Amino acid sequence: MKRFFTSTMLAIGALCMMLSSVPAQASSDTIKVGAILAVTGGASFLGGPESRTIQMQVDKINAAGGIHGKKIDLIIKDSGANPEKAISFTKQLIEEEHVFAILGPSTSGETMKIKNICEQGKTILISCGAAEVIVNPVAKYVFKTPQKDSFAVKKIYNDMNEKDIRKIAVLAGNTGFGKAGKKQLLTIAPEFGIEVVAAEVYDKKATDLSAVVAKLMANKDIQAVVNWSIVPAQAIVAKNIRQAGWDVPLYQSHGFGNIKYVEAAGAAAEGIIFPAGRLLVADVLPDSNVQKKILLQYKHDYENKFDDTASTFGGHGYDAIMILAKAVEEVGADKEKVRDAIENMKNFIGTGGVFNFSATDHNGLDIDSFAMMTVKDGKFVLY
Amino acid sequence: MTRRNYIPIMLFITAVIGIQLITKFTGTNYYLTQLTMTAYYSLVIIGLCLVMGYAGQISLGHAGFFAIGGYTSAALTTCNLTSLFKNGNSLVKFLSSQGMLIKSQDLYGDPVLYVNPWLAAILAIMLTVAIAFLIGIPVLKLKGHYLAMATLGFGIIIFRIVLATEIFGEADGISEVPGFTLIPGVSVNGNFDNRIINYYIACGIVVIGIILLLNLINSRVGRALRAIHGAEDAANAMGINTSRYKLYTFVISAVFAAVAGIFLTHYNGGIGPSEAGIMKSIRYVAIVAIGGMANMWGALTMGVILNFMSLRGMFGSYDDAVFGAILIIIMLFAPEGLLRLAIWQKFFKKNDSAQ
Amino acid sequence: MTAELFSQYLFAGITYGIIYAIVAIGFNIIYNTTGIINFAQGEFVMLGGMIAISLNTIIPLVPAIALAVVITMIIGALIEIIFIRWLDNPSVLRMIIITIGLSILIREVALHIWGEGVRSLPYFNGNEISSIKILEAQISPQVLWVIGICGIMVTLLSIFFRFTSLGLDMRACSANRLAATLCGINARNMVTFSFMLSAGIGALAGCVMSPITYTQYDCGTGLAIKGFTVAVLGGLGNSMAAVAAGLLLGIIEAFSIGVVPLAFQDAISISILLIILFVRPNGLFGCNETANLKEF
Amino acid sequence: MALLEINNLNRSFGGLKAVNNVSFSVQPDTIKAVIGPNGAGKTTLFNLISGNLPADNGNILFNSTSITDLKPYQIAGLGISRTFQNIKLFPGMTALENVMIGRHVKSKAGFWAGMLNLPASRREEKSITENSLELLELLEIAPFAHIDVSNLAFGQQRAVEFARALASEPKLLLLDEPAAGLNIYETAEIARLITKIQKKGITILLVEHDMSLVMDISDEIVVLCFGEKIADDLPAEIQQNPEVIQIYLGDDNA
Repeated sequence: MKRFFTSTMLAIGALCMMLSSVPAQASSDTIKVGAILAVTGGASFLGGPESRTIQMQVDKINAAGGIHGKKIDLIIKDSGANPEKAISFTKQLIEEEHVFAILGPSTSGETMKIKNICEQGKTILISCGAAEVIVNPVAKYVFKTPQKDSFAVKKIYNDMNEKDIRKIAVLAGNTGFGKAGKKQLLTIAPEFGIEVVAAEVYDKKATDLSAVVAKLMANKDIQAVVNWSIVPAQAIVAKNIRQAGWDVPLYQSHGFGNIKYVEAAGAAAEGIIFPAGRLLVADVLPDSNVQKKILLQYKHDYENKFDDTASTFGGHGYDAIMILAKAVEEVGADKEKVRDAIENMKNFIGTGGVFNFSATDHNGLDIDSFAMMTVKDGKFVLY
Repeated sequence: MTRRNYIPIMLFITAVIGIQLITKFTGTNYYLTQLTMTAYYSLVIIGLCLVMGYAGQISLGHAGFFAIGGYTSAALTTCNLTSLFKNGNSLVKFLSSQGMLIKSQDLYGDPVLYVNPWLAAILAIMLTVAIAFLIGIPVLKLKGHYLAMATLGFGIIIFRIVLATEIFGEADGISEVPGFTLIPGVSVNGNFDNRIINYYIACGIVVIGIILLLNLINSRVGRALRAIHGAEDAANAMGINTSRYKLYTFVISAVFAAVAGIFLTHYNGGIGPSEAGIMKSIRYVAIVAIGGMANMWGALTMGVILNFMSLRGMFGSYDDAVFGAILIIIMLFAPEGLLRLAIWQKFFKKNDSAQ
Repeated sequence: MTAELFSQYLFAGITYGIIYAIVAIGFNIIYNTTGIINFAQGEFVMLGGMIAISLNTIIPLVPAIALAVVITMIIGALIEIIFIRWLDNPSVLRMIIITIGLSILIREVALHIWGEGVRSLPYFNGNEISSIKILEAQISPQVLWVIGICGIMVTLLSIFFRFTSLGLDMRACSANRLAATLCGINARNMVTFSFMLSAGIGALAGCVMSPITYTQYDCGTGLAIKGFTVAVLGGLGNSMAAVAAGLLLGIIEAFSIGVVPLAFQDAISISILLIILFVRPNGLFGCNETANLKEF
Repeated sequence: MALLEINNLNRSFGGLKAVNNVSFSVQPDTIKAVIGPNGAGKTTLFNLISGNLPADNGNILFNSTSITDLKPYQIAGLGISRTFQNIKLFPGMTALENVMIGRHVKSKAGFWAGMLNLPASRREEKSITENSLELLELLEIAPFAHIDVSNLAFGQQRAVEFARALASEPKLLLLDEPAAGLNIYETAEIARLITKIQKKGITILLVEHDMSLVMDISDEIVVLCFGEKIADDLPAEIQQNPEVIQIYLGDDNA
């Protein structure tokens, strides 16, 4: 009995404390923006750079006096890549904080869980998740900034066709990114007359993949390997392939767009071919490129502010906040108008490419947002 | 005996209603969203409390049972049987004629035909019972670190399976799970306008769960369980079939976890692999330990407070770190559970001499 | 299966296996002196790797590794002194929960210190793509370093426990703590020392494997689970058996790739563990003494 | 017809033959004692009968049915109840609850009945409580019914263990050194108690060191030495048996 009363008192006390802390109502001179990102946990290599980038851009906008005098009030929630937390946070942001829009989440799995909630709550969601299902079929309030994985696949297969590669092996990490990529690779292959003779999925925490590489290598038909992953383990694939003395062409996905992975793979990264946004090669782009200025600016800002190199992942966060800011700047802080503005936005130059949204395309990027790149002397260069 | 149980339950129900009224009058009824989710997690926790506190077994794989419930129900209610129906699949036709399938439309107006959540839930529970029996028979023969490792291993296997199986959505999990219509007009789903009824559904299930468990603890079976915890061979010599009692307790708590999984999945409209992860299992064990092993109310209270704070993102990026720290501090300074602390100190000398 | 593929699998298996074995030995050292399974063992491996990488930016490789091992040993000792030393006869369950808590805490602290990215030490010889041909298989020289250093470590440890007085004292504590205390051995210091030793071993393993596996803030958990699996497979407390069990598990994992999809690899090794636990709960090489089955 | 019949029972630990080819029987409504020096295998024998240890070979018949390969709880269910040499009560539970556990085999409410708190199980629970209180009364420890057993004195704990064993209404009661650690007054008390129990129609098999107690109350005595049976007779005869005397008093010429 005594035990029970102790617990009740404690519970009631704690709850009263929580319930009494009613959040401050949004004042009219700020725009509240929520962000649900996997800052920690299994997808922190995405959520980390994204949250830093978004915070940096918001600080920058606010320092410049905000949008039409309204400052952005950014609320970053760390979901740790847990869908249930993302769901809880979404409801919280929509109902409690009455946010204007939500940026993120970092992964496709989480985005798919909160897609319906945002539709119901009529809140703009600009996802940083990669999978195509996020915007296909199109949901009214849901947008995404990373390029479609089918474009990346097509870019790779185009290159293979040029080299007359017909039989390939596919490796993928067991994340949402790897899963979606593997599916696209398998479905699009016949269009290009390519046959996938082996497909394996490895754990995102894998530490050594020499056994699976040996298995693939034993199959003499394989003319090239495509490794679709966003996790550090993709550097291990490259290493193990080269160590085994196997000199097949190695293709990677746009998930390779972080110079840290190149550093990790070291000499083994040389010659890897992959499609990616032009952020990685910003320095060597011709001056005529429309993106060059913005890419250099972002890269410079990010690298000066944080002890970290800019990656395309952070770029997705950049695009998300900047698209929102642009729309608000155009039509003012009205949810419906801003949604329409984003849907009709044309020629927005972001880090991922040039966005041209439409009612049927809530991603807005075309296949040219990707450029084929390779690694030379430990640096990304255009292929 | 019984009256002693019902007073706290009445107080608990009063608190449940009280909180809803407070949120209503302060205009903060959005708190109910997290409280509803928390209530479902509490169901796992009180079930685990039975296993850990009363039967004296540890289970580091309870998230696995939660996932079995949630994933089975989600997979059955999201697979679209329309094409099978059109092709004249006799099983599908039969189920449909028995009212076990539900027709509706998805967001984009396409027809969907899915398994009735009731049927899905029953199948999920049956599957859980079967797996809990299968795994429980050998596992519960083990003790100490071996038991901990075996249950942890079970959790990892379930995690790996959901992460590598196509029908479970691999890393993405399962999305767009339909609501669970309990009776016409009352549905478990995450719609904003259904919040209050869902809060009461969740709390109602917890109340039922806790009544069942408290009854059990105060019954002949509960006494036998405590006897097993105290001195297993003596209990055996008194005619208690110790392995069967441990097994049944394990199965009951697995069912509690599965029920929580089923309902929370429908409420959230989806489930992801993180629900099956090791960290989740560890959290459940941690909360039971913090509340005090054989203290159902303590575990429930700590479960509500910690899960509520965690789901509201109060710890930010330090969620796991805070959890780890609480775990260590409680286990170092109050191994009997936080809520026993005051009482513990009072009887400190007595306990000391008894040991 | 060609001879080439066979030896390639074999070497992959040995690499996994020896790493698991080292983590398992770390478990065993602490288990023997205290009866505690230190679930934070994997974090020592991570700390060793991370500290060495950070130090290597200012000092050369060998001193960086040596210093990292020493620092990790100090951390190990501090953990024991702060969290474990003063507990009076804690229950197994309590210790499991405390060490799990420690593991979570260390990991989160590491995340906030080193961030979420991967890091690695440079290869000791050659670079990422250099390889040596042995028995038809192409393997990285670092694999030989891992096998060599771990092998030396195992040998030194067995000499230490068999022939040095400190080692004998520690064994006495594990056999009968009370009797050892009565013989004038300071059992508490022995426990602290076992934490240091096991932290040091973990850290060294973390350094030599870092070029192959990379080091990330959360790489410890997976290793701890595999290491514990191996320790149980070999029979808790038996370090030599752990080496055999580690190699066995590593090789089974490597060869299993030829049969089942890679995605189920972990599920398979854990299933093996469960089967062994059900059939031979004292491990593959354990004797039938039920004394090891500590109760809660 | 013997109530308990033990035929050629063997059990060894490693090379040590703890129970070596032992046979004897216990007649209904009698008190039989097993005596022997330390390490004679008395407790092992008890553990074999109650099923806590499996026998290597030989068999044990209870009421003419074999109980050799049964589990302890099954044997308890058939009507054999026991106490332990170093008292094994359930810590953290009251004296009453401990006795109620003893009533386990005489009641049947299962998991469903327990969870739903069915009227039948409530009635059962009530009768268990009453029955157990009566037993506490009988053993004169009713005042301590609601005290945690770990806070009771040694003699009281022993009485609780007795009550617990009796609660299952056994046909055969195995008492493992009931007088161990008791002073002479308490021992006399225990002796009185044992005869009282026997009068209620319960057969008793006991292991005991205290010779005066054994000689006082037993109807028959079995003597074990190094696992072997060396005598099985009436108390008066045992007192005269030269072999037994040699074991207990030692061989002066050795």
